[in-house]
Amino acid sequence: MTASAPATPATPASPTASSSSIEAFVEEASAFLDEHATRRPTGTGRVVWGEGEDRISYFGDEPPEVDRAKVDAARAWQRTRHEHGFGWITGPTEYGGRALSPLHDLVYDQLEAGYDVPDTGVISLIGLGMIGPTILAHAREEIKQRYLPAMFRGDAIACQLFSEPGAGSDLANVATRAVRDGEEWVLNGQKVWTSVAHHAELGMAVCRSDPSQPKHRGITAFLVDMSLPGVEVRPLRQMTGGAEFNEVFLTDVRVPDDHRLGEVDDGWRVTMTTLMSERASVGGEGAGPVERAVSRSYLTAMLEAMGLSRDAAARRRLAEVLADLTATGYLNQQSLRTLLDGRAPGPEASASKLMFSHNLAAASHLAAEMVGPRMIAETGDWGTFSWNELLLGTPALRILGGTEEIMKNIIGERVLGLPKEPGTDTKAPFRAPTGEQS
Amino acid sequence: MTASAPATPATPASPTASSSSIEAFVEEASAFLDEHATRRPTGTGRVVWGEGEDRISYFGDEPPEVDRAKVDAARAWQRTRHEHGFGWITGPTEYGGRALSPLHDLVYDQLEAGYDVPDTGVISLIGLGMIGPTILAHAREEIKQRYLPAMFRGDAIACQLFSEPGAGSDLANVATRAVRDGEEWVLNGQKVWTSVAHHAELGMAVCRSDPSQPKHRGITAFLVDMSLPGVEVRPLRQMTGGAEFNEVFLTDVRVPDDHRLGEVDDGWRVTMTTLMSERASVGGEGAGPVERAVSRSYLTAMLEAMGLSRDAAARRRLAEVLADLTATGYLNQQSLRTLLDGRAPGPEASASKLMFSHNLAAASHLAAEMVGPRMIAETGDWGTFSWNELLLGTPALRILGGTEEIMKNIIGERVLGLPKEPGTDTKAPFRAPTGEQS
Amino acid sequence: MTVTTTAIAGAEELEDLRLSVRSLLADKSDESRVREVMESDLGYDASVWRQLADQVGVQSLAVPEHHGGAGFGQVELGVALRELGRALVPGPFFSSVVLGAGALLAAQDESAMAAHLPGIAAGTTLATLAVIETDGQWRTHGFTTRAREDAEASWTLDGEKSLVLDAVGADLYVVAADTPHGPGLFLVESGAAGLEVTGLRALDPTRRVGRLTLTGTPAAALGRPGNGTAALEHLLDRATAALAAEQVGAARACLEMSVAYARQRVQFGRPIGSFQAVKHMCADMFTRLEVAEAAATEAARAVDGLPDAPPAGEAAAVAHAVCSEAFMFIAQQTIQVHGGIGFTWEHPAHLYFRRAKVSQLMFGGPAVYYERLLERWGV
Amino acid sequence: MTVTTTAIAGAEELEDLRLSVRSLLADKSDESRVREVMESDLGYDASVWRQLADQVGVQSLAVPEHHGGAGFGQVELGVALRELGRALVPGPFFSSVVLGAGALLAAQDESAMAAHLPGIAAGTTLATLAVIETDGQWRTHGFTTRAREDAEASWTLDGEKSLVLDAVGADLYVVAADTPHGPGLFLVESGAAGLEVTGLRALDPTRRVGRLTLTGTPAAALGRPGNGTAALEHLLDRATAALAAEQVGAARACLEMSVAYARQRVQFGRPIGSFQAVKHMCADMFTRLEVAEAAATEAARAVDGLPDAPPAGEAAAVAHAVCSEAFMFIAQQTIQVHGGIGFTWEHPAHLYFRRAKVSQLMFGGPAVYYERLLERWGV
Repeated sequence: MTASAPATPATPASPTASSSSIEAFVEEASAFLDEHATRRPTGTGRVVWGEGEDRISYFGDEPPEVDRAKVDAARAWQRTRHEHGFGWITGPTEYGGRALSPLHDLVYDQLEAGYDVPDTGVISLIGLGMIGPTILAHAREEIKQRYLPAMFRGDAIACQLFSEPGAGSDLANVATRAVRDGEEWVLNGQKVWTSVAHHAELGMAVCRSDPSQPKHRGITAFLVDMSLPGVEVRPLRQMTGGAEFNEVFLTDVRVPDDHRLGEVDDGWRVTMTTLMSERASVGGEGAGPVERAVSRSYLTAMLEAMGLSRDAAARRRLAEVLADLTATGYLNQQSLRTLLDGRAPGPEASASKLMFSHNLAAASHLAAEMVGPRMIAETGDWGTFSWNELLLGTPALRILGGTEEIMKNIIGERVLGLPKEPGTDTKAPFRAPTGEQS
Repeated sequence: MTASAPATPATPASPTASSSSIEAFVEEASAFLDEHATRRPTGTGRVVWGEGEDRISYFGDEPPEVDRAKVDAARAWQRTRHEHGFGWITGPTEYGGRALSPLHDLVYDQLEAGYDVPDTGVISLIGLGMIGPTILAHAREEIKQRYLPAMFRGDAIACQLFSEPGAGSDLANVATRAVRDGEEWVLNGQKVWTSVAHHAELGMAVCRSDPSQPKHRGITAFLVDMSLPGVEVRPLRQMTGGAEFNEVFLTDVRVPDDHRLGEVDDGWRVTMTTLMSERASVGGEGAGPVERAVSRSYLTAMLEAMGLSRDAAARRRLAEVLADLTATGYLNQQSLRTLLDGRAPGPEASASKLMFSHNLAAASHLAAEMVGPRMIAETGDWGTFSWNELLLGTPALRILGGTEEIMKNIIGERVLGLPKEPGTDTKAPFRAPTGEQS
Repeated sequence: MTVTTTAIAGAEELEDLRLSVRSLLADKSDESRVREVMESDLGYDASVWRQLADQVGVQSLAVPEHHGGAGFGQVELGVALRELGRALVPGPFFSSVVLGAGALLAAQDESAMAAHLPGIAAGTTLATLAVIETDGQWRTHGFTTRAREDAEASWTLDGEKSLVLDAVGADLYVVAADTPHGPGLFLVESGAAGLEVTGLRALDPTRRVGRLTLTGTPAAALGRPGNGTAALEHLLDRATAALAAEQVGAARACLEMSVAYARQRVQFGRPIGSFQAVKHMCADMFTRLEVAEAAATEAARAVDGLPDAPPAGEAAAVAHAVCSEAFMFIAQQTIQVHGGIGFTWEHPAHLYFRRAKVSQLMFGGPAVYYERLLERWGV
Repeated sequence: MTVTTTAIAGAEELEDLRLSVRSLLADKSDESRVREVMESDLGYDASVWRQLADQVGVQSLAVPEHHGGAGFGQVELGVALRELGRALVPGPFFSSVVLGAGALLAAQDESAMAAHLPGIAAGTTLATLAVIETDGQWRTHGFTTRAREDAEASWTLDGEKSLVLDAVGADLYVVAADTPHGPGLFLVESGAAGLEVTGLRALDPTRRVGRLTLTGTPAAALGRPGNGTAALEHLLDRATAALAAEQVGAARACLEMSVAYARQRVQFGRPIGSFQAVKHMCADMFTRLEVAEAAATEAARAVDGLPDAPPAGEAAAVAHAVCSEAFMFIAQQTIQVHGGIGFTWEHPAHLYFRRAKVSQLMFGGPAVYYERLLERWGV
């Protein structure tokens, strides 16, 4: 038996619903991809110890010029997609979409995974995946026409301006003020943990419009042009040493009322629809450096390279990690199969997210143990010190995009139907948090 | 280096406070023990695989006649102690005590641990350790004179009548009613999880005397003669198969008012003083079958007997268990040293209790893994199926005497000073739980 | 459900099967009935056994059609085993239907299959598998039980087999023994000369265990003597995939029971499920169960050789490890969620706990299943 | 505190020592200063190093009096190391005071001790230990670095030593090398011929690491050539007991920081420490810390040979395992309690996380320390 990574299906599995149109779509998409991209060699999962790039980083953590080049490549590929009708497969035709089903979208993703194309996560994860649908659902017609085509053409990257120093797990605690002034709103406040903001043309800002109402009310959401005066983006350095995130300071930023998303004081509902898409999109698999390292192929090659092939203790720990990793892969495959069958996905996505961070943390600590003292400094040996990047990145996976504690509340309450904690601050009027909170 | 269990000091370590009187006491106690008991051979920690009793049970789980004989032996030894002035070392002389310091008490325990004497836990853990002090603090003079000497002579075993089906973690939720009728109180209700009740002459019952008050008030405590009409003790079979605990049904039990402990409606405070002593006494070490099996000597003999001496995986897991076990032993030794130095013990007792159940569970699962399939049925092989008793007993350690969750609340709030959860039922009048609670 | 003759059941048929088994068990094998029969002499309810055979055909599901079965595979069997595990139904399902029939299939001995599979499928023949010996180790070669062939090419067995599921009452024993050609599997019929069968006190009262002593006991070779290791390895994939289904069925019952209790039990004026300590315990149980469920499902699909499934050896070994750990964890936490009541004999939690430990250990335990997983990958 | 000449400090003296170190560090080596010096060329604050030597005598605590030290033991050193760990003070304390002085003491070479211990005790000589080689393994024999003796009985070393703490800037290197008589320890002075010292990029910026290349480098034998394994094993007990003290000091800082944050940070209208998820996380951290603290304390007492202490080999190995696991666990949970802020570069949590991982691995890591624990017991 050859040691290869668990297979990701390169072709969609038995698409039952409207299969004739799907078949034509597969043919069209394959022709497009064959023309504009290179097919990934099969069996790339195989790791030969000491060969290939020695970076195992969950976060970018790259020099700004490298980062910028990747974003440019992403924009270019998104534009190519868009020009050939694959930029927004499910979108309405009046905004440049193809008006096809989510199944077509999924099938395209599956097909594209077989090709070597630029990673467009910087555009798609937040902008197209979460803010696009929010604009579609909650913005005025002229705003949709102005921004949606630009976003799906790769010209406008969008970011979330949600979290604040005082509003982390308790997102409804936002204190950034939005005060109406005629046909404009004046925004003041500080946002934090905004990924992509340093590349973004657009932001979706969640603001406090009426502090006298209970905290889930009195919130209004806006689309903010990031080039407006008063918008300042500062990189936020995370514990890995890189700066994947930003702080965004809003100082007397004047946003036209037509950039409002949804009704005045109804922004919490708007935000919820945005977040619904997030929970599902996090925790997926990819083909990046982390997926390459946290794999059976890499870890078994590592076992051998570290001279531990016959060490029962190391084998046991490796087997524990691989069992969870492989089973989580099965879970993800089954979710995908469910989607491809045209059925609604179950609550397994939240389990998958928790397992994802568990697996990455377990793998990085196991790797550290296999590496031993060479993990404490860069000796130049391939596949040793490089694990630090992942090791230092994994704590974030338990926090960002909803802490594990919040995820478990959601599973407990929404999936299992357990009662909420008695609320203490949902009825009282919101008061903007004061300075002593950090 | 010989494989022996972590040493328990057979002689007290440097008792600094009032050391001359202590020295005389040590001499006296040693003489008493030499005369009435046999010194335990040193090095009894050594386990020879296949030798000795093959029972690894945390709970008694023994046939009633064996159980009864052990209780008789305990009573007899307590009487002998009492007759020679060691029955109640710290007690007031007017009730048969010696009026010596807690340090003398501890020193005696340490000395006695070096001798082979009957286990008096059935008398001392709850009765002498917890209910005796409560009577001393809260009972009327005539009650003290009537019961305390009998208890410390081994004639009266006392039990707690605290928990109820609806009052587990939330002990203040007791629904057993106490209604005053002239100079008597009429008790009605059901108590549960009462260990020792089937041997007890006395019980301390916590009852609801005024349901119109908030739940921590309106509680009154009583001393109940277990031979009174209306007291019915039924064994409660636990998951191990044995019946270490009881349910106690109180039906129109008439208790004289002079058997009340503390003031009317002030029983919660009385109960708290009783429980304070409990938290400290649980989690100690002994020389019973569990301590013999969950030890370095036994587990390493087992590793060898199971042919795993050179199996790195089994060794690693064994080492993890032994590291925690040994370190917990150090923690307990240090607490003891603190006490012997005459200083107040710190919050380490709660950590020790959590570690105790963790260690026993870890050891029993490790043992099950080492034993393998022979754990699924009694094949007659020594040291294999017998681990079931402990395996099935350990879940209780995370629950009885306060669940782990309650222990962690206590550590969080009382030791670390974290805020309590906002209370929802401490102010409202108590309403007796209705039938739908189980 | 009427068992059809197609080889792969659709989603609707699977759901029908699940409901048939569940409603029959809810009717005839609820907890009080399980407790009654687990302490009876026979150890299970013969009428439930019959009804599962006659009304649903559980025993026949995975037996090929030409041997009297329904011709379905592991996926369909898994649906039924989830329900049997959920209700902790005592009886020789696992021993006869999974291990007995599985061994006959794994050994690929056409005449033995023709002779015995119809009876197993009908529930009239009870088969079981005897592999483990007095040292308690699960192995696929190196048996101390010896098979000897006499001049007339008939075989006799000598040795002792321990920890045999449902040994007492079985009609047919598949016994692993060493031969001069290597390990082999042999058929021994109940009542054979020199065969002694003893029941043992078992950890799980819903899963009986016994011992066989074989003294010059006549036996029939099952397949080619020498094929024993290969047949057992193959059987192990099927058996652990089946066990995984049973484990997740039982684990799901534990989670549902815990969640129901956490919603209803009030302490400190609130349902305990509103406390994060309990809520997160349940969420952790859910997470482990979802992963285990996925592993069990994938193992069944793999054993059935579905086109987009992983290799059977990998998926079965992954499921064996993941479902064993998950069920043990969930069974433990079920007691914790229930507090004192969960620790009583009268509460079902301990029966699941016992089953979880037995399931985890019956094919060797963690040391064996983790190592086996690596071996399946050639690591 | 004025260092006295008694060999065992009383509880009050220990408390004085603790307060002296803590207040000096609070004054001179707060977090912002630590961040400043950890990115400086030197990597530590030379004036803090001097003040700790001159005002408190930390460097001299465990050095015998007749070699210019205070003559205290591991218990007293542990008190100081807890504070240094708590404040993550960069500097050659561990390398020079624990490993350098420790190696000289372990090798029992009187003339070497007389020559170098006074300087180490005064903080004027910086020593360090070079054991690990290019394969990254911690070992006590089987070195590829070779020591050769010439006709005049003087030694030269050839080889490469990796992952040497505070290699750059050290005055004196204790180097483990193989000799024809077995493993030995050798002293190499900075600036020696054929000695090349290179700094490496380290995981923990408060704990610098480097590499030595030795090419015909003149060296002095430390103790009897051939005694290297015994000396290193002995040193390992002292060093891991010292490390344990540093680990629990740092872990306690993490717990205190977490508890303070959980009390003050409000989400959902309540301090997050009132939620059981956070409260129980802190309680678990506390529990692991209490056990680790006990292990560290016992290891120091054991190394000092106190009458009621366990054997040093046992207690040091237990403390090494338990404190390594506890600190790693606590450092991780500290980030989790702090949420997003705990994951920023500006928050100290990651510095503790880095220190925890380095501490766990610097003497080989879990595989090594668990096995070593069993070996210490003869298992």
